[in-house]
Amino acid sequence: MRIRTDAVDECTTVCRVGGELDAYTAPDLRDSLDGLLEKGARWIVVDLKDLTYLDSTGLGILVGTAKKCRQAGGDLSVACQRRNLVRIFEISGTQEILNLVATAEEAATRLQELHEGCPEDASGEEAT
Amino acid sequence: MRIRTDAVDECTTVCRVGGELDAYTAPDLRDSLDGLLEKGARWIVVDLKDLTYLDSTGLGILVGTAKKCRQAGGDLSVACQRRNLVRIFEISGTQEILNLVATAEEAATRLQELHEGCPEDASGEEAT
Amino acid sequence: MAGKGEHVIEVTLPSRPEYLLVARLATSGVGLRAGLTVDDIEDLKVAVAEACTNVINHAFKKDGGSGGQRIQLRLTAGKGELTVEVEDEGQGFDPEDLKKSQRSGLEGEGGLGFGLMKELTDTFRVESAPGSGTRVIMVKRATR
Amino acid sequence: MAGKGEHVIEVTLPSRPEYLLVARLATSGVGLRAGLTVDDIEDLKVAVAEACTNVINHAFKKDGGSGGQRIQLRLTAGKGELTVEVEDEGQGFDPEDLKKSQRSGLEGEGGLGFGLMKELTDTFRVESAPGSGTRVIMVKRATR
Ligand SMILES: Nc1ncnc2c1ncn2[C@@H]1O[C@H](COP(=O)(O)OP(=O)(O)O)[C@@H](O)[C@H]1O
Ligand SMILES: Nc1ncnc2c1ncn2[C@@H]1O[C@H](COP(=O)(O)OP(=O)(O)O)[C@@H](O)[C@H]1O
Repeated sequence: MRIRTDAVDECTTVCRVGGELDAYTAPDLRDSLDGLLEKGARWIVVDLKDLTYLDSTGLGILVGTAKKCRQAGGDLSVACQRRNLVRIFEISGTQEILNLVATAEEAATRLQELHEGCPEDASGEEAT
Repeated sequence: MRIRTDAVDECTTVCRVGGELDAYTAPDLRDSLDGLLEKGARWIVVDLKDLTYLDSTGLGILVGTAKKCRQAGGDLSVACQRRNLVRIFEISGTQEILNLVATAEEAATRLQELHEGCPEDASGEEAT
Repeated sequence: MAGKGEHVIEVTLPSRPEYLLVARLATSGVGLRAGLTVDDIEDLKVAVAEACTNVINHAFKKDGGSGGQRIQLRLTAGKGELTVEVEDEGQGFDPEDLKKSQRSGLEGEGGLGFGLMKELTDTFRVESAPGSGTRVIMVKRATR
Repeated sequence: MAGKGEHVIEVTLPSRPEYLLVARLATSGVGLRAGLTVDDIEDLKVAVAEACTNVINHAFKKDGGSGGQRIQLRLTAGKGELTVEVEDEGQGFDPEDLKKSQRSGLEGEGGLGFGLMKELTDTFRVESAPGSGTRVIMVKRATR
């Protein structure tokens, strides 16, 4: 699994995840996402364009992170188009809670809509 | 495994082999090459550009076909650049007998050099 | 025992997350030979990984998993279908408990495993009881 | 038994060419986890396939291979090295015969198998005797 994190603007962070996300690689993703939250990120795009494998362990981390984002006053949106992965989101009924869209651009727009204007400070440390 | 056969000119035939060549897929390649020989082909380029796996079973077919080509008055040249496959040719000491070169173009040139001018008939059925 | 024209492939793995990859690769290889489509195989890989992840997460008391804590995978390739059995000799559980605690998987971070296995295969069955290990049996038939 | 920090993965396959793919995939997966490089793994895949192809071609009297004709693959993943044992319960052979008939593999269409296994691994050993099956043991260590 490969993870790369980039700031899109002051409030949105994109986390690109490639390769295979299973119970072996999941702890790395959890650590990365938790690290982002600790640094104050709360509007997070998870771009799964290059992800080839996903199962319930990965879903659990995504759902858990979405909740943490909301608790911190933000939200999370997952970008994924690969048919077999979209199927996993559908079967598990997690599309809504994860704001599932096709591309990272759509995900950023989705978050923009959700927070309607960027809160001034993006470096708070509310998540203790 | 995928096999595609094309005539390059009156006397040279190219056989492109992609995928994995092992004891399971080898019979298909043997049938294809034997079929070419039966139809009178005797100058054969085997292009392994898209081959990802090769072992002694595949080598056996290539060496056997090279001999049949020579018996029919022609020759065979193998085109392969993939490092791990070239290693197999090297270890087995089959580069020379297979006229191993990097590309299909080089293989065609190699055969041209070997037969120095194209024999008029390319449809004989000497291989009985 | 395998029926006529069926081939059995057995894979025994340590109950550790790093070998989920091997379970998926074996499933892919046998799935191809059984005539499943690429999409069928993607589905089945998830179902098999879910069953194996359950062994890793639930079958054994946490104590390292180095020794006898193993996952048994039995793949039976038929014509156009693949049966997978995932078995452990762990602590087992009462499948009735699953029905009672029918909490949606969305509520916690788990509970999706069996749901995915059911949806991603054509036949699905769990055999387990406290103290006697667990066996999940799944069949995937080739679409098309 | 596996030493400390070693993990054993066992794969049992029908002695049939269609399952060579599964042997190679299992080798890849375990090789990755043992820390082998992609090139190491490509080499080891060939070595393992050669040993399995020998079982298919030589271990059993030709009579279909459906029933008990099986290939046992045992992969032991250590830190930066992978040991593979390929075993069959077939008719076996006298390894001394190999030395005598040291014909170059180029002469016939065969005879390359053991040569490739030797060259593509770091340690190589055959144990066999007429009537008692065959076991090939190979170790591949991570380069770099
Ligand atoms: N192999 C197993 N050994 C023991 N208990 C198991 C096993 N597989 C499943 N279970 C039990 O069944 C429950 C439901 O499993 P599952 O639907 O996969 O969700 P989750 O693993 O996220 O809890 C588990 O929480 C566990 O109590
Ligand atoms: N598993 C086996 N069972 C019985 N005989 C074997 C086995 N493996 C190898 N042999 C014997 O050793 C010989 C040499 O094998 P190898 O070097 O792989 O070349 P090839 O398979 O092309 O003959 C075989 O021809 C066979 O007689």
